[in-house]
Amino acid sequence: MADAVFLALSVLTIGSAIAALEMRSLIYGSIALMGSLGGVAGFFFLLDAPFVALFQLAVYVGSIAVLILFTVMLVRRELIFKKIEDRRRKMAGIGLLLVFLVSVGALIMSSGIQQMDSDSPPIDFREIGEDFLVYYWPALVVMALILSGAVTGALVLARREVESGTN
Amino acid sequence: MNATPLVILGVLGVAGVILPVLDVARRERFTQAYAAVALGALFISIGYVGYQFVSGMVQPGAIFSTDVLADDAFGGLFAIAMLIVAVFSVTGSISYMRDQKYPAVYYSLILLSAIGMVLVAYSTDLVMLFVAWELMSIPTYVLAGFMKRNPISNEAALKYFLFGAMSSAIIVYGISMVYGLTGTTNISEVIVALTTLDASMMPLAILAIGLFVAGFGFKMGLVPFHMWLPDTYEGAPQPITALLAAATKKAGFAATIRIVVMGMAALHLDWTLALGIIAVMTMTIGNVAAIMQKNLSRMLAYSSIGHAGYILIGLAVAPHSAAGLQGSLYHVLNHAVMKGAAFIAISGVVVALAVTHLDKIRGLGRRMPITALGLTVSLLALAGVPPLNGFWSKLMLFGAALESGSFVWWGPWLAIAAVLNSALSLAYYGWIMRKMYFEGEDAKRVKEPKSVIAVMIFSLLFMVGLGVYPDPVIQFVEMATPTFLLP
Amino acid sequence: MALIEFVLVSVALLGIGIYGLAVKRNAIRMLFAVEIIINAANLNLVAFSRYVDDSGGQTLALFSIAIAAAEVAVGLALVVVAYRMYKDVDIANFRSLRG
Amino acid sequence: MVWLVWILPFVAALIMPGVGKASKKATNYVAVGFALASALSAASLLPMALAGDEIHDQIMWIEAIGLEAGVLADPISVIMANVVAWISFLIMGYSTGYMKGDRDIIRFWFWMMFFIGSMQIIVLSDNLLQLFFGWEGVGLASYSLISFWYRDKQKDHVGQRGRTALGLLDYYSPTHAGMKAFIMTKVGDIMMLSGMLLIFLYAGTFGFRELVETTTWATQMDAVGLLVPAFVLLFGGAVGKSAQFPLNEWLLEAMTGPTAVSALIHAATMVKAGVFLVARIGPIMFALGAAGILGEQFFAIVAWTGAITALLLATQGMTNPEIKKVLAYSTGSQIGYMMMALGVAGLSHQYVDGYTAGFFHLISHAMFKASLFMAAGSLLHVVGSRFMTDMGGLRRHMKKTYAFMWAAGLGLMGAPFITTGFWSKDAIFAAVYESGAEFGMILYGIAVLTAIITAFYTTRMIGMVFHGEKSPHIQKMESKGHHVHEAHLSMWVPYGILAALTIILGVAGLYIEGSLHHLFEEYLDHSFHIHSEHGEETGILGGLNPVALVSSLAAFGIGILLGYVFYIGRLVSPQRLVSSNLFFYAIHKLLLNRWYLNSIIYWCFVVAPLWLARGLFRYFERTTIDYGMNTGLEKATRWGATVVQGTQTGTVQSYLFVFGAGLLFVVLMLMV
Amino acid sequence: MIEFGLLQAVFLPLFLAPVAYVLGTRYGAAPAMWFSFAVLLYGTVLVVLGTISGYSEYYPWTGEFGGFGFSLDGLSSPFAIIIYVLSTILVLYSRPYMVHRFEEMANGTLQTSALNRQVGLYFALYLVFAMGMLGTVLSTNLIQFYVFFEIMLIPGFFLVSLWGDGPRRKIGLMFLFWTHVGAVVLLLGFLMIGLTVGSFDFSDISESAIPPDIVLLSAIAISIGLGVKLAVFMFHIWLPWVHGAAPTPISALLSPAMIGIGAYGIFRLVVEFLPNTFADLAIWFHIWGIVTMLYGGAMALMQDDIKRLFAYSSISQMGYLLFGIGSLSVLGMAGAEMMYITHALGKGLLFMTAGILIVKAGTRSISKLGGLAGKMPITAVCAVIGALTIMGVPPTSGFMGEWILFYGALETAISEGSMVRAVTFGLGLVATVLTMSYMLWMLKRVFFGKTPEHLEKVKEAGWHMTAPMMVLAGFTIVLGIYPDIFLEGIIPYMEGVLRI
Repeated sequence: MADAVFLALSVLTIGSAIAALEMRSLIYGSIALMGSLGGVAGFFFLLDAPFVALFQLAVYVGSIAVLILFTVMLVRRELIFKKIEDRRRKMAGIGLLLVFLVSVGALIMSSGIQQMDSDSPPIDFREIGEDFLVYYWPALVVMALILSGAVTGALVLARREVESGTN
Repeated sequence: MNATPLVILGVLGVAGVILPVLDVARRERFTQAYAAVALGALFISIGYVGYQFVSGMVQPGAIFSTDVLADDAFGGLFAIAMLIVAVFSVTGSISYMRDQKYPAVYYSLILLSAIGMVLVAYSTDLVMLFVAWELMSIPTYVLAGFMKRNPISNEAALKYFLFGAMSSAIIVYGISMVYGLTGTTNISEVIVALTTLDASMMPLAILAIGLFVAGFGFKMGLVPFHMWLPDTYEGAPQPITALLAAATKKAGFAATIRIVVMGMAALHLDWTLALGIIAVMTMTIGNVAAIMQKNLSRMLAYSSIGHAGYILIGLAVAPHSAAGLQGSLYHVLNHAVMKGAAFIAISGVVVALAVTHLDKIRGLGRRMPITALGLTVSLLALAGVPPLNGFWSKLMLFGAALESGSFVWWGPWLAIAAVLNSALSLAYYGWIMRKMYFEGEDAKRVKEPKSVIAVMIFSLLFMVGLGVYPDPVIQFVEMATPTFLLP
Repeated sequence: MALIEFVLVSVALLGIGIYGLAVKRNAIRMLFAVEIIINAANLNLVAFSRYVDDSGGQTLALFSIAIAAAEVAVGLALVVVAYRMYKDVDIANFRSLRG
Repeated sequence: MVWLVWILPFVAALIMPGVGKASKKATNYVAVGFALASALSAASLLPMALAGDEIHDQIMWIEAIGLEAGVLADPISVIMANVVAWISFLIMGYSTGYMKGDRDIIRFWFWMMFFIGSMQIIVLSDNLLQLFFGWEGVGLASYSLISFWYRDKQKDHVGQRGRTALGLLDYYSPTHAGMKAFIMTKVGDIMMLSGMLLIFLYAGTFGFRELVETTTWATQMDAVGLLVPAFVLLFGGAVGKSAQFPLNEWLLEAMTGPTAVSALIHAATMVKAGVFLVARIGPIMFALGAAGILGEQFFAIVAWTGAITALLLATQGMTNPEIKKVLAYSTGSQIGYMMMALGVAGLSHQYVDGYTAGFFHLISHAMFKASLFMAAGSLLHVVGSRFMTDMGGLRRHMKKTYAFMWAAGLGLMGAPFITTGFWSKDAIFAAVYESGAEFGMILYGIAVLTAIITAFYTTRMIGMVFHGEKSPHIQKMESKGHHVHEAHLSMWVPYGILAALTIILGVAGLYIEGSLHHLFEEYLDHSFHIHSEHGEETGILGGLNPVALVSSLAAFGIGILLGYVFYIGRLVSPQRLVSSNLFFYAIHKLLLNRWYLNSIIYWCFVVAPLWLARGLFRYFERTTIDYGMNTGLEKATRWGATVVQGTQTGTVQSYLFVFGAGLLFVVLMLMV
Repeated sequence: MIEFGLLQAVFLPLFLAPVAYVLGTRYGAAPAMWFSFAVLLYGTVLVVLGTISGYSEYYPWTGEFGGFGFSLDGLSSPFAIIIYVLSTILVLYSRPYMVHRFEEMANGTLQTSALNRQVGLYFALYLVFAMGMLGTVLSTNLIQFYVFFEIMLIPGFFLVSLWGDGPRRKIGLMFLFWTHVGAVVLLLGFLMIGLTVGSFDFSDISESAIPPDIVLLSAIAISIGLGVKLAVFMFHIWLPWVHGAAPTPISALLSPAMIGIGAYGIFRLVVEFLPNTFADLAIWFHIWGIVTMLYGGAMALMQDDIKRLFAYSSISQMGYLLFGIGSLSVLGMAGAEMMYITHALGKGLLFMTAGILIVKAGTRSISKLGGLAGKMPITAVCAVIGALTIMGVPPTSGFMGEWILFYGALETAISEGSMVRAVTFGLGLVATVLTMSYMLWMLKRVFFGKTPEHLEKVKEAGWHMTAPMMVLAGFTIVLGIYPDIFLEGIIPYMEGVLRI
């Protein structure tokens, strides 16, 4: 059962990741990306991390992907459906991909990770909360700064200038 | 006790958050005030770090605490270097940003980025390090593209962003590997766990190290992860380039030393040759590419790559020579000031003359004497000409490479390559000087931005003063250098 | 399900992401690729977190997701700016900086 | 007093610019006065020296190496010093007339005094190093004086314009000549220097007296076979300075200098220095024979060099049309005689014979050659040309000069019984004949042959100048209103004195030679412990070797007869003789072209090295060094930069591709 | 001895350089010149006094690399004295030459203020340059040595690039680049020694034993590094250009004083500190020296530019120095040092001559000169004395250097029974003839012969230019007659170095 789900999720995630990159239309591409991100969320469920999974769904699928979608819709139509590719570059990219997969795959397969397994109970998400507040609290503060900085920065950048600047 | 990073976090964080708020609150634009606030915060931070050092409350070397942050001399050294550069950047921006929009956000982002850098150096936990890394990076993406109407700036920012995003993902990937192998994210625990790592897990550990090298190497500008760097440095506003070249790059080294070098040592890997090869590649490509550049920023960007190579020498020979890491840290500090000063000088040129092309800075020595002098001295310092500060750190690095010759055959070759590169670099630095002083004899003097002059004077004092009498800094560096006594 | 299966999926995603970044010319599609890589890393983290039985992995995954959001925001802003200037998002045309 | 002899000329030289600034005329008095003072102080040493005593005075010089400077006034040096000083004094007097009105008179006096001072250093120095100072000083002064007329006017050149030998112009400007003289003598000098250094290496001293005190150094040097080479190298210096074969060629071009300078060079200083050096070191070498170290090779080399030079230059003197060059050839030839005498002295058991002969010839030669040169200078002054073909028939106009020239010329020819030249030459013949050396007879033959030639060319010179018809040149001059007349008093008096002395001393020649012989015998015995076998020579003519006497007389007779036939009596036209016969033509051309020696030297040591240097410069320095290492390196770096820049395409995809590949690369590198 | 005497001698010029600049800018050439002259004169006096009392000073500096100090011993004091004497008198010479040069560069449209600014800058750079050279030879620490070694480079670069002739900017860069390459290679050698010994102080290094493999490598690195400075054969790439292009007072300082510092370095660093290796390497120095001698001389024969001729002559003379060093005997090495002194005097004179020709005759091409002896007698006399010094003709100091040098070479050749050394000795003598040839030929072409028409109006230079020459000319003759002034110190030192 779980294996079948895993298989399905794998196909969904990887397939839609490829689709996101390769589909002609950017809109469909972003939808495919959502699928891929959702698939990862599914993996999280499989891994007994519902908190992260929900966070993933909320933040990624819910906001990021939608943000992307809106951005896509901002740009001109012909851009959305235009897909310019450089064949040589694509071949080189596929080559790189294959080499990467083969070598890193072999690396991983040859390592002792194959024997790693766990039968411990899933982690309670309250532990995560405790981590955040006790151990990682400076990181949390920093996180907040990142978000504020990113938001102000993105706002400043994206804001349309009414009057013409001096630059 | 980890008071210092937290104080910095607090001071700069508050200032960084308040600035945009102030901007909203005050309708009239008063750029200098924002800069003053930012400078104030930075000075307080520097003062605090310095005070901690002077009062001896800092633990020497790089320590490994069970907390996410450690208050050690290693971090302190980087903090000082980075904060100085941040001060340069802010000061240099005063004139640069005079007619630009959103100065408050601009300064706030510099402050936030500064926090990130400092915390990267202080981090003793991978998660903290990653988060700090991102705090450092994300504002700089914005800053690099801050000149919204300038396509160059935007292009630079986009390239930077794409690389940055990719490398931060790769860093996370690397962290995940390490975490998977050790079950912890605290660096000290990671290292302890790595020392007893099962042999079958070795490939994964290597993969993780490789990912870290790539991820951090992007920031450091190591070949082959350097390709964004010239483009971004050229396109970004020069004060930001100063920040990128002189500070964020150093954060990469801080992270590498804390994680990669320690981790590699823990893994008993023979990693030195790999780093040595990267070092030679980096400095050679950086210096060779710099030779024919026509754009001042771009030339210095390549030189920056070259310098990353020098610093990496220290890392490469770290296990064999005590002077290696010392030299690296020393060069980090020096390079921060030298490159920072150089880019701020260029920003002054841009403000006053709006040019960066080499052919157009003819006669700069007459047009902007102080800026030109500052640039000249910093170039000479970069070239390692005594008695400027750059000489001493290069000396230690080359010495370390030679010293390692008794353990590894390639040590002297590393030194020779470095030395020849160093000589080669003088060719293009000399080219800049030639353009500034020996051409355009009839140039007339123009007004130089006061803020740039201030930076120039400070850096001149720093470079010459600590070049003539380097002992305090050497002692400082010795204190800050981590040892290989693993926890 | 062994850990390795998750790791392999993650590696595959990582590879696809790198491929996307190295091949695609559309800035937005490159953002997709970045997201895919981050997700690969997150998957890895959570999987390891499950198998080493520690909460740290999940914590980092959460941080990572949040940061990805911030990054994407900035990235999209940059793309928008670029689009305004060039009326185009083909990044291969952004090559005035080179040499 | 001894020091004064050489210090005074230097003082004069040093004050000369100052005096000259005050008054140009005063320089004449200063020069002559100081020369006289120097001569007087030299003369004051004579009684001491003739009594066989010596003064050896030393002061510390280079303390770091332990070298002392000093003067050594022994008989030989005192006599030499007197010859130099007095002849110089006369030449200085002559110069006041000869150089009258020259705008560079100060420079002239400066170098003349410097010349004399340097020569006196050579003569009076007690060690080789100090001698070398004088040695080089002489070279320097000769350089400056030969190229005195540095403006290279055409009248100051020597040689026939446009004539070439082996493709090289035989026409030299004063500056060229000076350079040639300096460099050629320098070749000798460095040989001498290395000889000196070799001796110093073993002996630890440069001092002449110190070298005689012990023989251990010589034994050591002999053991490694360096003794003779060292002395030969020393002799190399003499070869250079005295213009011996093969370094003889500079002497001819040295004729570009003012004639007073030529006189000084040929009679008193410079070329005599070489002879003096051999006289200085010869006894040292010979004395080593007592310690069982034989230096016969050295003496043989000296003798043969002298002989070859004597013949070589004498033959060339027969054909040259320039009066000063003829005299120059004659000088070289006569110096060859002296060398030969000093050489064969060492080959025989009776060292003192040859020694005396050589030295005596030096003295007599100094007198008549100075006289001849000064007379020739007067002729030049009067005629305004250095070519004998431009003179002719002058005997009626310049009676005094004619007479003096004959007197001195007879001295050169060795006119029997009445000239010093006869006695000294005869002594040389005798020494060569009696030496009993291997090939001694060949040497003797050369000597006699040379004597014939000498007599011939001297007659030829006088005949061409004073006899026969006036040349077109003089006729032209006279038609322009110039009148050929006797030279000024200040000029003819000095050479008159010397010509007279040649005859006067010649009459008493045998006695002088005898006392000189006696003096040197004692001197060599006393200073070098060289004993000579006493015996037969008692009567007036008893001391003379009959064979030598006869051959000497015969040589004089044949030579002067031939000369008379061709040039005084003008019975046979020499031109016709030469063009009549291919053999004579070839010989004439060979001699006129100086046996092609000069050309060969130029080809080998001037043209070829210059060619080589040019080749190196063009094809190595310009290409490999300049282009290869500057431009080439620059280009290579630029090329590298272009390549690296080429990778920086500006396309971010490529960058990211490289990033990915780099990631793999790093991982794999770490794995290995 | 005045307290901190050498410290003052070295650093006063540096600290007073801005004053010279201000004086020049505000008040014109004369005050700046006299000020620089006074500063350097004071330094010279201090150095001379220090030499008499055999003086040294030490100050704390860095922990890692040791202290710094200044020391005058038999080796360094002749160098120091010559450097400062030359620097001092060339100040006087500089003024007319440089004013001429400034005017020439401005095509006669030079305003007084611009002139003054350049004058000020010139003297400031000049002082730093002089100070760098002195500091190098007085150093007592490897790193300090290197620091000063580089310091003299920077003002040199500016001086050449600002006021040189021809493609001066390019040549300035070439100068900077090549000498820097040499310097960094040198630095490698220093580091090897210093790290092995654990100290960079001369006193420590001379007392410690260093492993032979390191010694060999570092000796080679140091020799190559200094070889570039000395401009020995194959490393002379930069010298003809730089000496040809530099403003003549600087050429007159570069060529005699600066490049010879390479020889000082070899003495101090290789001969003194690595004696055993040096003994092995000496023959190569010897051969290298002879090749340089001959090559430089041959190239000098081919030059038409008078300054380039002197430049090649300098290369050849540096060959003599190396030759002497390679002779591995007391007198040979003493001769080499003596050659430095005499070359400094002689070449200084010759370069000043070239400067006068440039200023007065307006050309530096030998083929355009001729017959100037009568027009400028003092210059001609000084040039001849300079040439004689280079040729090694007594009574100039050249002879005193040369015979000692060759004696040393001969001594070693004989005592080792080495055929190679004997041959090099012979070739060395040939080189002296070569030297003589190109010098005399140069004199002939410049000062003798016919005067071209365009030179009819040439006049003797003013006393600013001739007086320094006369001083040097007097010096060389005094030294030629009484060399003990320097030999007294040099020979005991060399004996000490070779442990005889």
